[in-house]
Amino acid sequence: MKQMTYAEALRDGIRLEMQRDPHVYLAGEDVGIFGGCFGQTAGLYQEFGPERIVDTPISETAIVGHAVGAAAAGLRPIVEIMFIDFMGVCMDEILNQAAKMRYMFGGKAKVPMVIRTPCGAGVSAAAQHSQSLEAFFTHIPGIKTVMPSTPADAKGLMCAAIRDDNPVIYIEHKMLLGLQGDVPEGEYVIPLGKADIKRKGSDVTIVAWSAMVHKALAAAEALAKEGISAEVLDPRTLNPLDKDSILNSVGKTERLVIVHEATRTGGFGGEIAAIVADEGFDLLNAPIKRVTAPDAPVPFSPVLERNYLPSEEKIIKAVKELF
Amino acid sequence: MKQMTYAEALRDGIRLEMQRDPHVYLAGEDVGIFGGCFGQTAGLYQEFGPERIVDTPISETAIVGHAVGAAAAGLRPIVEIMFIDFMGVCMDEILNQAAKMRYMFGGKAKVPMVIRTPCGAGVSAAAQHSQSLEAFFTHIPGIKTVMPSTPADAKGLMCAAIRDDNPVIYIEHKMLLGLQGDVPEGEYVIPLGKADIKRKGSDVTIVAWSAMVHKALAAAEALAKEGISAEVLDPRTLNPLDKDSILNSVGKTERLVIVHEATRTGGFGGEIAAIVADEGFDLLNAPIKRVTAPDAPVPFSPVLERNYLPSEEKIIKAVKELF
Amino acid sequence: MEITKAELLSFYETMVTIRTFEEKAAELFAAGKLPGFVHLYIGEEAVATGVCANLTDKDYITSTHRGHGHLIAKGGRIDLMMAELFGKATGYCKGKGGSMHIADVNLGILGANGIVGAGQPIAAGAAFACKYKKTDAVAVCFFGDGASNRGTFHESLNMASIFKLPVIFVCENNMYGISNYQKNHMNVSDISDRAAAYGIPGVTVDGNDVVAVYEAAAEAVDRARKGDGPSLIECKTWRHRGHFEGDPCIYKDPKEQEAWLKKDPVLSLEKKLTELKFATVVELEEIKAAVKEKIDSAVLFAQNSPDPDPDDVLTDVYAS
Amino acid sequence: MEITKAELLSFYETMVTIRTFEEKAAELFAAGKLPGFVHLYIGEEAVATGVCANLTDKDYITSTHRGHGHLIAKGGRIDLMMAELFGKATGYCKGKGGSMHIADVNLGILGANGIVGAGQPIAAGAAFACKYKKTDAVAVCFFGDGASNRGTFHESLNMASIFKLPVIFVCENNMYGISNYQKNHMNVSDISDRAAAYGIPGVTVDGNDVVAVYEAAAEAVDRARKGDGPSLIECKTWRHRGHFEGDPCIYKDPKEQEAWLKKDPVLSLEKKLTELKFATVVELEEIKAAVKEKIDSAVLFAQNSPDPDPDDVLTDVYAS
Ligand SMILES: Cc1ncc(C[n+]2csc(CCOP(=O)(O)OP(=O)(O)O)c2C)c(N)n1
Ligand SMILES: Cc1ncc(C[n+]2csc(CCOP(=O)(O)OP(=O)(O)O)c2C)c(N)n1
Ligand SMILES: [Mg+2]
Ligand SMILES: [Mg+2]
Repeated sequence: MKQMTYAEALRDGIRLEMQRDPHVYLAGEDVGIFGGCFGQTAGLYQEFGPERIVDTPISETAIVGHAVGAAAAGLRPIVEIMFIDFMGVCMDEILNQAAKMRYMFGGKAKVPMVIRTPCGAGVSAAAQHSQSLEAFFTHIPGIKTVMPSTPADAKGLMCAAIRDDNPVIYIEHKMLLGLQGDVPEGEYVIPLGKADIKRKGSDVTIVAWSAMVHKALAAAEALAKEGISAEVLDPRTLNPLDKDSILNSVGKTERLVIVHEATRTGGFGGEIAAIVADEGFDLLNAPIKRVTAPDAPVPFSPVLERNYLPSEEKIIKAVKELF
Repeated sequence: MKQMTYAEALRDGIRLEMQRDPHVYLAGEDVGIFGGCFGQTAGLYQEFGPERIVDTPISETAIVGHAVGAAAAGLRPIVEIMFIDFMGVCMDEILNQAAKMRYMFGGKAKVPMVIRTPCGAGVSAAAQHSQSLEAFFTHIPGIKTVMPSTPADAKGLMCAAIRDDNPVIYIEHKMLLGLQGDVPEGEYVIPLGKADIKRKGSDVTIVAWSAMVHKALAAAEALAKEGISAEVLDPRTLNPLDKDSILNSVGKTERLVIVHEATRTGGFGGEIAAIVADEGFDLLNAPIKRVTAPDAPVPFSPVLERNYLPSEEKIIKAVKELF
Repeated sequence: MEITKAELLSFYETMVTIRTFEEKAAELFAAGKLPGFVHLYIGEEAVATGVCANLTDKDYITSTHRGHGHLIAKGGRIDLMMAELFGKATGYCKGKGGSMHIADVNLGILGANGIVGAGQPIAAGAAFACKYKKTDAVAVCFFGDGASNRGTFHESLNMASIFKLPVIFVCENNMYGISNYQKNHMNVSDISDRAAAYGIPGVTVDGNDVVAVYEAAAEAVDRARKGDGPSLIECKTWRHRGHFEGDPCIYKDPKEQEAWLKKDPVLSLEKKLTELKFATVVELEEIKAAVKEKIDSAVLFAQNSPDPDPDDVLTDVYAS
Repeated sequence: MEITKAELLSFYETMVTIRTFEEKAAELFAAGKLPGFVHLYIGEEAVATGVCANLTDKDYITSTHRGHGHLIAKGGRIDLMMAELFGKATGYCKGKGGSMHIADVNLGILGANGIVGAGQPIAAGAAFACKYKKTDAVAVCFFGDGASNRGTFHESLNMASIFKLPVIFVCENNMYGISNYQKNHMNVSDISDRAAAYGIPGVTVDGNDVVAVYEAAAEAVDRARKGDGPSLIECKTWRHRGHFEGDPCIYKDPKEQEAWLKKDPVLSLEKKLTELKFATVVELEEIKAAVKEKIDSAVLFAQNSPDPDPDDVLTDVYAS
């Protein structure tokens, strides 16, 4: 174990996989000397050189599109989209090329590629640099979606994403990049599709991912003081989704609160609620609550942004409504 | 009342609004002489001329982007994207420009524009020409999403969409374009956000939209023969969503089945299920079922496509599971 | 560079194969035997043929919605193609893709594509892989005049130029994007002029002259193999039929259509072959007959093949 | 065309206003008083100033992430801008937008934009509206060298050309897209060369010479107003500071930075004004002092303004 930040941990994962497999390379805007907008790739250029750490023009369509071609032709690209907000620019390449190539070709192609991209609000970056858009990708069959919440998960899921033979969207939350934590050294791979119980509890299940895991944990801590024992379940990957762990937890607690930073309507919380309202209906003892951002773009002013984001208080309030 | 096809009806809506307001124009690929890939715009070029019926290059990004600028500068563009599958190409213009301009500018801009686009499978058009992608748009605050199921609705909602001061995605199902029905003549505007009960019933609520309304109606007919009275509720617009009508219906029937053609995970059915599992939890007497396409791209072969799509039989089966 | 008799005859066979395949597809579609959309390549055979004659199985191509010709020229198997048009389990894509998505990755065919312009960055990426792996393989991207107005064109040519990728962008300028005449969708008459915006060579050739296409492609492929980067080749040509089968083509000037029909690339090559005495009319007929037999047996293969298992809908979404 | 004393002095005042606004923003950001990202325009003032001097309130502009200069030159109110940088309720966007989204639709300012290259089609659309309504208004699109590699550039210039839209594409080539040097992100040295791909005029000017910019823009605006369609103007310039405040700029060659600092557009104009005897050093100091006062009072206004009501989060999502 070693203390690392989340950014260091995901970089450690990239570095190890690049050392292990010469077909892995990283391309994106300002990933080289500049080291990425939040320093995520700092030092990699020095270690691997310009052939494997590739600065691209501002051409997201070509960045993702080229990765599809390179992957189909035998490489394992990692590409960075500087902010998840820009994924709309290259959405066709994700939706119609990366995701569907294998299926359309009758299983006769492999598209192993990772798109790394930071999400999330909290730094007054306003409406076009703060979004949480994971729900777009979970609605695209053929794509996997990974959202780590801790440094250890960031590393283990990065290694798994790079080794996966499918297109994987790896979403790193910008407010977590500086988070410190214990990270296993050397090879460390967390299989995609395994949830992690971040805190055990018996009265209510809180499903949360990415930065929201930490708000859920804080809420659980506060709730414990009031005698409510909350289990915090982090799915870690939304696709594949560890449905069984969620249903098991709800089977125990009989209550479910889902927390995500994305806007409410059409967020992935709806999918989880729908699964439980179908397959776990008989387990439930209370309505399913969602704590999310409201249906509005992310505002700039810190005063507004604070009110916009899900908070410990909002989670506590939602949990209490179930008792 | 006049008998018209769905395509004629939506065109009638466009024509009336263009006659009424000189600021309304239509732009897109092959919308002029060619009359649109499915003939939706046939004749408009002859009536309104090249200044108002504008053939564009194959440049979806510029088509939608230009509409944002034209709308902000006082026009009311209708643009066609030839297949909804191509919306990924212009997603940034929808997600970050059209949807957010008003909010980011503190309410000081108006972006009245309609993006018309056909969705849906059923003609062996395969993975890149058959999708149902409404869930992308319902997850974008600032956008409205309209999905008519009948000729009359196609007209009334088209007029409402054009008159709306916000960006509206108007999704026309390609299997419905030839559907005949009674359509009110002259001015006819259906307010966005009002569901329509397409069939009254008392034992189960089936929420379905677009082409699925007709499969739901067929299923309801068959179920009636077996003594199950199904109410078929067509929300008609997914955003704004007529939540109250859904909750009222479920309050009456105590059972809910949601049917959509989009792939299951992350589809808008999840949102409806989540709303009911929260606000209507106490009304429910059974799990909430979804009948949807599976999590796969749309296959080409008719044999596969038939098995891929939700059907009357699958709806009947889902309903029966609730009794 | 002198084209040999053997080469010319092989071009001819390829072009006739494409032509016959497409005529058969038209016939089958009209008879209601093929599901979905069908976009035919008739009239443009010289482009795919002349370009692909420079490629080996190690090289890549990306194709378009109008892809049958590219696939045949790159060595695709016509029985598997025909079965795919029918949506059969034995088809290239097991019936999942259809006409617009046929691929053979082992032959370097990265697929027909239903999204106009989508092949451009994919070809750049395949070329990136060729270069990264230090092979001398190249990638060819086929696309239309209409596609040259998409943002992907700009981003891909720029990226290919910057990275000196071994990729050849082949614009099949048939003067229409569906109903939109070139003059109405761009203000340049030679699309090859757009190469200058990326600092790469651009050339325009008669796309109905297979030798002209072959020679221009040879130069560009050679350049790419040597590590000198990408090129743009514009091939001026004409589609004889509607945009898709069923399109009555009301937007086309019949006089222009007539003039172009006279420039039919297959007939021109026949003329050349007989003039050069590389083949007699009878020999050409023999080639055509042999091709026809191959196509007919591909149709038989397709028709006798089973439909996919309906439950196969759920396989091949992910690699495991 | 002879530039008058009054015009030159007005250019000077605008440029000094931009410079002073930006220096104040840098200071406030360093002091932790401004939330979010701040991208400064220092060194590029001559571009916005020279271009916008040709526009009226009826004309439109689209701006970028580096937008303060464009907004000021187009007549934006600095008090409302400054309040927006602070995220206050009195700001242009009521605190919802911040530096990257300031707009004033009534002045034809269709917003700064956080998406590189997104303004290009929007400007084409505004120009479409100008033409559709048969006014003689025009639209100007400001964007960077980096943005000229985006697909939006290609699609917008092509569309503008086809439709003969009254739009002027102004490329502010400061030789970097964040850390990516122009030579590494494109293989042409003059971005104006890309105009030929669309059959429209393209010209390169010294972007640090406000008169050169003014004159090139005057010609393009005139052309657009007359109905002769779009133009591309490349203005070569340099950003003095990091990409955003806080960027240590390790990727820049200090010698090149030094050389460009000598070509400071504000200093050059001062020199010209004094050489032409249009103003004395003292008079220029007076202008600067007056500007400084205006900026200071804008800061005071901003600082004394209330924060937005937290519940305002939910307003302005839809027009009703
Ligand atoms: C992004 C996108 N936009 C529009 C279409 C619809 N469409 C299919 S083919 C076509 C015309 C393409 O023209 P061109 O590139 O010249 O190729 P051609 O058909 O002439 O071979 C269009 C508009 C599409 N498939 N993809
Ligand atoms: C589509 C998109 N890609 C990437 C970014 C991140 N980004 C912001 S500014 C910038 C550089 C822009 O360079 P240029 O267009 O030359 O403008 P400059 O900053 O030099 O004024 C980048 C890459 C973005 N905002 N939008
Ligand atoms: Mg064409
Ligand atoms: Mg720049």
